[in-house]
Formats: sequence, C-alpha cells, structure tokens
Amino acid sequence: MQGFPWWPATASDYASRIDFLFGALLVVALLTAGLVFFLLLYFANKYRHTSTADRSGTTRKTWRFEVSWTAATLLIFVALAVWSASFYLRLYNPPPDALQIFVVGKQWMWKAQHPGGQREINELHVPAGQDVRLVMASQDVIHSFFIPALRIKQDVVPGRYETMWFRADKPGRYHIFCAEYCGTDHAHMGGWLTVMEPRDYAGWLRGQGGQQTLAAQGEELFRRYGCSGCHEPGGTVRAPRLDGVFGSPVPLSDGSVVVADERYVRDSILDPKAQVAAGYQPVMPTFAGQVSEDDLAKLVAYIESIGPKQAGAR
Amino acid sequence: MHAPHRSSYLNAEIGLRSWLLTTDHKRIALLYFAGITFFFAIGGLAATLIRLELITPQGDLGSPDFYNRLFTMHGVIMVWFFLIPSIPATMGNFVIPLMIGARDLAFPRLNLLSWYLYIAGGLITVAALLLGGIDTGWTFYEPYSTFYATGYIILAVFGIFVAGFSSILTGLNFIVTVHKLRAPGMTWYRLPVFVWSTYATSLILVLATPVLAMTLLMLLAERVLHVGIFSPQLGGDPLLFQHMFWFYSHPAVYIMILPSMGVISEVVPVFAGKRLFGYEFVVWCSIAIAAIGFLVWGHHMFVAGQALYASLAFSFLSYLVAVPSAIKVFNWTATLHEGWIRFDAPMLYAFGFIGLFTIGGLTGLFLAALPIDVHVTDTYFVVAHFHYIMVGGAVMGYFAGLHYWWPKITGRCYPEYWARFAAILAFFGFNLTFFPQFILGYLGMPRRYQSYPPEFQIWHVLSSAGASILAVGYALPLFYLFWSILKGARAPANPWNATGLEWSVSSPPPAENFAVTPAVVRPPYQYDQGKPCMQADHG
Amino acid sequence: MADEALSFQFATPVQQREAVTLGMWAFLATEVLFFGALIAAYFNYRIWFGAEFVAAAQMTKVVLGTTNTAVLLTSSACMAMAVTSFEAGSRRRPTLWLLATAVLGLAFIAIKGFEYSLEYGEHLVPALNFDLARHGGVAEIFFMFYFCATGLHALHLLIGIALVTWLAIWIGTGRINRGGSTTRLIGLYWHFVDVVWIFLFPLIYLAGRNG
Amino acid sequence: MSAGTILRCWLALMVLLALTTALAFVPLGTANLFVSLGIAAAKALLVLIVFMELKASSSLVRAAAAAGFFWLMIMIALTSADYTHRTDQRVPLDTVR
Repeated sequence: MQGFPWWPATASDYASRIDFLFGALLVVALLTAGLVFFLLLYFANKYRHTSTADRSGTTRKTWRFEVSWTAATLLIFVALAVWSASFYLRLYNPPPDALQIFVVGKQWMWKAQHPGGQREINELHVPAGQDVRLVMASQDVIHSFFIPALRIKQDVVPGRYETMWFRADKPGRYHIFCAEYCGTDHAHMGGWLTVMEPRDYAGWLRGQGGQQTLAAQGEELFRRYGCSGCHEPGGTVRAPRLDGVFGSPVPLSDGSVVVADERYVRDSILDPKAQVAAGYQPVMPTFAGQVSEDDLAKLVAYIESIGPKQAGAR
Repeated sequence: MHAPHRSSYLNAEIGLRSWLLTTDHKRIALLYFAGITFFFAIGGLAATLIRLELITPQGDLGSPDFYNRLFTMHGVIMVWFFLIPSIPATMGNFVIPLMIGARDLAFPRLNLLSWYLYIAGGLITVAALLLGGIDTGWTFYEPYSTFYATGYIILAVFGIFVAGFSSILTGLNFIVTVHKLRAPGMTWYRLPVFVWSTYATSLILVLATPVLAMTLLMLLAERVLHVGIFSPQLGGDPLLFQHMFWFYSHPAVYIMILPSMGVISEVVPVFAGKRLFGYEFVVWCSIAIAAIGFLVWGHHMFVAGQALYASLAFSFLSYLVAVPSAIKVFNWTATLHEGWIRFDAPMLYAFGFIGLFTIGGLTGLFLAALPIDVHVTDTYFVVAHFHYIMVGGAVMGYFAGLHYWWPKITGRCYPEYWARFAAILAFFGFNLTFFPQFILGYLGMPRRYQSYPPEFQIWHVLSSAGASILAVGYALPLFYLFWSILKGARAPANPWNATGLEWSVSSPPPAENFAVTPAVVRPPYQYDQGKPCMQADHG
Repeated sequence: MADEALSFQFATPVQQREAVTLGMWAFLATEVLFFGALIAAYFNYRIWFGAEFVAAAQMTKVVLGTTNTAVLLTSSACMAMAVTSFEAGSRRRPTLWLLATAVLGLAFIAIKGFEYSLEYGEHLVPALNFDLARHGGVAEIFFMFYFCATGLHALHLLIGIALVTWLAIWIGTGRINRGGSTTRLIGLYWHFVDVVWIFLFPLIYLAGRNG
Repeated sequence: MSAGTILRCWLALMVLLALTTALAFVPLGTANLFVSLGIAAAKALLVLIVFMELKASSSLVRAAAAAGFFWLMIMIALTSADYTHRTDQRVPLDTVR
C-alpha cells in the first residue's frame, strides 16, 4: 500500500481549473450539508422527547421559509450550471494548430499513431506545453479514453471519429484508463501518458526509428487501394480531385454543404454513397471491411497533407 | 408460530394454497417481502464477493470474466429485483389501502398476477445468471451486449422484460386505487405523504417501464436476428440505445428513492410528535421530481458522444431536479423544530436516510456540472454517488419503513435495543464503505475494474472493511425480526402514537381492513402537545 | 372483469365503473409509450440517416397500406356502433356489429399477410432474406422498424380480434348484460390499436412518396 | 354517441385518409412530414374524442389519455435535441456480418 493519496496528479492548466471548480462545489456542498447536519443534531438534542425546551412558536407561517429556501437553492444551482457549462464549451473548441495524434481502441489496447509515423501501444508520448488533439476510433465496442491527470475523458464509439484535445504542462508519467466497460480485460486496457519537454520529445521521435510519416504511408496506401486511379488526373472515371479539399467546405449532391474534416473523409471511404460531392456520380465502391482503422488514419493523414497549407486555410 | 388470538389477515385462512392464490393486498405484500429478501440476499452475496476481490490490486479471486459476471449480477438483481419493487410492492401494497381507508387495491387479482410476473422474471434472470452468467453490466450497452458479450443474455433480458410488466401493473393498480378508493373525507391534502410519493412513483412506473420493454425487445431482436438497430457494425447508432435505456433508467432512480422519501415523511413527523413542516411543498415536490425526472436522462451521456447542445440542456435540467429534493430535506429538518423527538429504530434509520441522502444529492450536483462529470463519470465517484442515493437513501428508507410498520404487519414488537444497534451499525458501515469511493473516483479509479493500480489500494481496503460492517448491519434485522415473530411481545394497535388510518385498526389488521368504512375528519400528522389526533375519530 | 357484480373493494357500481375505466386508460398510456419508443427511434433515425431512410419507405406498398387503414377505421366505427347499441340494451345488434368488427380485423390481418409475402418476394425481410447489396443497410434498418412496428401492431390486433369474438359470443348468449364495463373497455382497446395504426400509416407508407 | 355521430365521424376519417394519401404525393419538401402527421393527429383525435368517448369523460380520464402522448412528446423532443445537433451524421457500415 502506498499511503493515502488524496488528490490526483495535475498535469495541465485545465486540470487545475477543474480542481478549482470542484473545490468551489465542495464548499457549497459542505456549507449545505453542514447546515443541515448541524440543525438536525441541534434540534434532535434540544427538542428530544424528555426536554422541557420552549415549544410555543409552532404556529409560525411556513410559506416564507419555503419560498426563500426554494429561491436560494434555485439561484445557486442555476449559477453553478452556467459556470460549469462555460468550462465544458472549451473542450469543444480545439485550437487550430494542435499536434494531431490518431488513437485506435480495440479489445483491449490503445494504439497511437503520431504524424511522423511513430506507433505505440498502451503508451502515448506528447510534448509539454503544446496543444495535442487526439482523433480516436474504435474497432469493436465502445471504449473511453480517460486521463485522470488531465481531467478529461471521451467515449470512443465504433464507426466514427471522436476527438479530444489537451495541453499538458508538467512532464511526467500519468495513467491512461479505459473508462467504459468493454469486456474481459477492461481493467487492463490502459497504459501511460508520457509528457516530455519538447526537446526530449523530438529526441524520442527520432529514437523511434526512421519510419515514413503517417501522410507518406497514407500516400502509399492511396495507390495500393487504387484510389489514385480515379482521384488523380488521367483517371478513367471522373472523380473529384482531392488536393486542397481538406478543411474546406464541400457542396454535396443533395444541396447541403459539409466541411471536409476527418470524419467526412473517413465516411467517404467507408460509405461513399452517403454524401456525394455535387456534380459527381455515386460510383465509388465502398471500402468498408477492407481498410483497417490504422490504414484509415493514414489515408486521412494523407488527404489532410495535400489539403490547403495549414496557415492559410483554417 | 403462535397464531395471534384475534382474527386477522394472517389466520383468516390457512394453508399454502390460501397464500399462493390470495388476492388480499396484505398477504401479497408478504409474498413480495419473501421474494425481495431472497433477491436482496443474492445481490448482497455478489457485492460481498466484489468487495473481497477489490481488497488487493491484483485480480486474485477468480478470472476477470468471473468478476465481470459478479458485478453484472449485483447490478441486475439489485436494480430490478430488489430496489424497484422494494418499497412500493411490499409496504406500498400493505399500507396504501389501509392509509386511504380502502378494503383492498382496486384490482386485487392484477396485484397477484403482478407478484407472479415478478417472481417469474426474477427466476428466469437468476437462472441465466446461474447457468453461466452474463458480463454486460446492468446497462447492457450496445454494441457490446449484442455481438461481443457471451452468456445467457437473451434469457436474462427476457426475465427483466417480464418483471417490467409486474412494475407496470403495480403502478397502474396504485394510481387507480389512490384516485378512486379513498374513504369519505380523505381529500388529496389529507393523504399521508407516503401515498403521494407512491402515487408519483406509480406515474413513473407506468410511463417509463414500457420504454424499457421496447428497448429490451429491440436489443433481443438485434442479438437473435443479427439485424442492425443499434449496433454500428450493422449501421445503427449505439447512442440511441443509451437514450432509450436511460429514458427509463434515470426515472427508475426516482422509482427507488421517492417511496423512500415517502417513508421518511411518515416517520419524521410521528417520532417528532409534530405536524410535517410544509406538507403541500413536500407532496408537490414528489410530483415535481417524478415529472422533471423524465427530462434529465442525458446526463448519463455527457462523454458518450451526445451533441453539445443536448448536453448543455440536460445539465441545466439536472440542476433543476435537485431543487425539489433539497426542499424536502429542508422540510424534514424543519419538522424537528419544536418537536417531541423520540429515537426509536425507525427514527434512527430516518436520520440515517436524511444524512446519507443529503450527501448523495449534493454529490449529484458535481455530476450535473459538465466538466466535473467529464472527469468523474464512469469512475468510483459515480459508484459512490448512486450508492449513497440507492443504498444510503432507498435501502435506509426501506429499513425505516420495515421497522415502522413491522408491529402493524406482524402484530409483534421487535427488540428495540438490537434494532437501534443495527441502524447505527448500518449507518457507520455504509459511510466507511462508500465515502472512500468518492476519493477514489476523483483520483481517477474507473468503475468495473477487477484489478487496479496499487496506489488506490488503501481506499479499497477501507471500503471493504466498511462493507463487512454494513453486511452485519443488514443481516441483523433478519435475525431479530424473525425472532420477534416467534417470541416478540404483542403489538398494540398504535405503538408509535401515529395518526394515520392504518394505526386505527388492530395489529395485525383484520382481513377486511375496516369493519366500517372510516370517515376521515382531519389531515395527517396532527398533534396536540405531542399527543396524536387520529385522522378518523373511530376506526 | 365480472360485470354487474360489485367487487368487495368497491362501495358503489359507479366507483367500480370509474375505477376500471381509469385503469384501462392508464394501461393505454403505457401502450402509448411502448409503441412510442419505437416511433421515437424512427424519428431519430429519420433525422440521422436523412434521405436514404425516407427513400426506403418508398418500397412499402402504399395501396395496400391505405386500404388497410380504411379497413381498420371502418372496424373502429363498427366497434363504436357495437358499444352504442349494447348500451341501448340490445343483444342482437351489438353481436352483429362485433362480428363485423372481428371480420374487418381479420381482413386487415389478411391484407397485412399478403403485403408481407410481397415483401418477402422482394427480399425485403431482414434476418430472413434481406438483399443487402440491392437495398442497402439503411433500408434494412427501416424494414427492421417496419416489421417490428407492424408485427407488434398485428399482435395487438389479434388479441383484439380474440377479445371481440369472445365478447360477441358472450353477449349473443346473454351472459353479459347491459350495465357492465367489459364491452366499453374492449372497445377502448380496439380503438387504441386503431390510433396506433393512424400514426404508423404516414410514417411507414406516406414517407418519401413525392421524391 | 349516436349512430349518426359515428357515421359522420367515420366519413370524416375517410375524407382525412384520402386527403393525407393525396397530399403525400404532392411535393412539399419537409412540410410533407408535418402535414401527414398533422392529419394523423386530427384522425387520432376524432377516434379518441368520439369513438373512445373522451368528450363525455371526466377530466381525470382525459388527463390519463393525454399523459401518454405528453410523455412521448418529451421523449421525442429531447432525443431529437441530440440528433438534430449531432456533428457526425453517418455511421458507415463496416466489418462483415
């Protein structure tokens, strides 16, 4: 046993702010509970069966109490709701130039792929002080990527990408857990997040060997799966060119417009007939069941790499 | 067993057949007591094994699959076969007709059918659990439960489906009874609060349970036929399952806690010898909880991939539903003011309830706060929170009611000393079991883990130690209550100086409840200098 | 469902009648939520899948569906006539109206069965012979909804037909007399099954007919 | 509930049925759904009020009749609050069955 741990490790500024909110709620809770418990014990003692305390005030009107404590709790609760919601919105606004790492969950492990092509299992290395955006998918059941030290978690629902972002500040090693029950070895589906100084991180990346970048691997797959046969000039079938598409709005044949993000690219590979770009025939075959989540990540990274230059587009 | 001297529902007829085919609400309540005690024991056994396993960080009591089956069994049995029917089907069945001055529920045969459905569903599910168990967790999340889980899921889900109809029929019966069978003079504002709470519970039973039935049917269809409904592998959306599941299962929490609140609202004024403070507010808060309780289920899905706007709305509504609960706590506390407070066992359980429910409710505020929920959902913080509500709240209320009405039900008094001891033991055992789990949860310990990082161990050890105390606290009543049936002193008609109609008939009540339909002349909980003023002048 | 006999828990026949009526309506509220869960699922998938889901609805048989709606609405009118004439004290007329109701109910089931057989021929039955390559996965989910909803409705209707037939025999042989609630309660159930169909009809048969 | 009322109600139901079927083939865009549901609600109300005698029933029975539909509306409204705001519109089919 390792003593009495009272508080989880805090690895980011966001985590400290959540701790502050938690502390504020704790104060509200302690005050309320303290008041109730004090009154319970005080009354229980003062007005016990055998005591001779004065009981002449029983005819007082009750509605004034009722209205005031109803109003007070309502006000406090609404204030808390609004305050906490403002934190939550932040989780939904990832910064534009975050380092993007693909994470795939499967029974029972987490696999990560870095932009440089480095891969790791049940480990995640990230640089300190830099925004990191995780793009996550699941191969089988619902998992949940949970890093207590960062106070964040996100369920990963199979069949779609879920994203989550953070900026860790303090170098160190922190737990990663799977928080959504996923079967036999659910308890072992975890690992370690290693936050490193940027310099160490660069060294770590180099030490992982000279793989191709994720995008370069994706380009290879782009040819291997025959995508280039149609999506590049000179193809036999008229298909949209993909240069510069990523991150920009795409008009669809049903009149609506979507932004070509990771989700759109992924869905277009697996279920191409669902959202056909305007002016094209729905002739692309589905690649569902043929492309693994790992390869999908590479293809998405490739499409992203031939998108508009990062600085200008977003 | 010595037969009571007077003629009562217990000896009006004899023989097993007269019990198994009875339509007397009091006898059916006792049948439910038997069933519920049986299922509580099974669920409790599973809980014991879980706490035993968690003493050490490694998984050393059986395989991970064994552990997964254990907590599924614990959850399924406790939720559907203990907590949901616990108070309404036992005490509700027994005292509601007595409280409103009726001779029985509106549909006595339906009441019996509902017991048989409950037992049939329970036995089917227990059979599935014994044949090899299921490892889905009580939530049956898709797509795990359709294509990845092993075991007798079809059988277990079918058992829950059958038991659901028992819930619906019970709720329906109570609604009609409360509306149509009240004695003359028993106006709505003269109803004891327990009747109001059970009525509010019945609304949820009738309106939410069918959604569960349909959801489970679709789950079965998907697992049996391999055709997509919720499973993403077959084109469906697993979040739709979660929506439909929680549309039932969140209000189900109020099915568990509302009757308990009703019991406490009975016990507190009686043992404070004083009118319930803010009666109208307490009863309307019950209705408000039942209604708003339907609007908050999405707070189970804040990290599940639900749309941002939906999460914001559900968070806000979750704060709203906390308001009526808080008002009730304030009113119970205020009732004590200037009372003549006695500390008999039911009152000790009631004190325990208020304390634990307050903690459970306040931690609910943390979970309704979106960013805190992101951190602590699916951790032990949630486990601790809902055990404070369902065990600290609902089960404490169950024991409060059991001790309060025991003399009425059996005509016997239990040993007061042992009962107080058990109440205090359960309170401390409970806190030692579940308070450390709040800390564990904020530290990041996920739920449903058989093994865990060693730094969490100390809190698990404390929790398991508390669980052993809690187990004794829950087992003791079994012994002294059984003893009281054999050797206990005969109970007078109104041992607690209560005011309700059920206390104006003999203990145990006669088979027909009231020889003459009582005429109700005043609201409940009226005391004059601590002396009860009965609701009806002659019974 | 003992009729004019007053059960011991009730003080007056009026109280008994009001209680059983309220009980029936509470049961119907349960049924609304039971079918409603399915309909809510339909709405959400319609939002989520968009045009593809609606397109699948075009494969249903609108002529048969509309005919069946007319049959069921007419059966409800017959049921209402049965209740009215029963409460007016007649014995022969309610029996005939009830038999008409049951026959219309059976006609509905027969048309439904014919429809199912057509769908089987078009490989539209999930789990039995659904042609995924031809119709697509979204259509499969639509037809899963279709068969769940219409199947459960047909089950309710079969129960209704059995009740109505039983009632016709009992009234015809004079075992149920004026004053009891049974006829009215079975009527409520029958009309409710009709109301469910009234909502299923546009969702299943009329969706996507113009596009 | 006289025979005449029942006949008139039946006629109205038939007219509404013909109307809704005809309108379904008129392109109105998303309005088609609401028109057909509106007519369905009208038909259901006719059945509820006339055939099921809600017109002559106590307010308690009317409340019981409304409760189911009201709670169903809650369920549809709050679930669709999620579905209409989802940013992921499709879950593609993958893996073999």
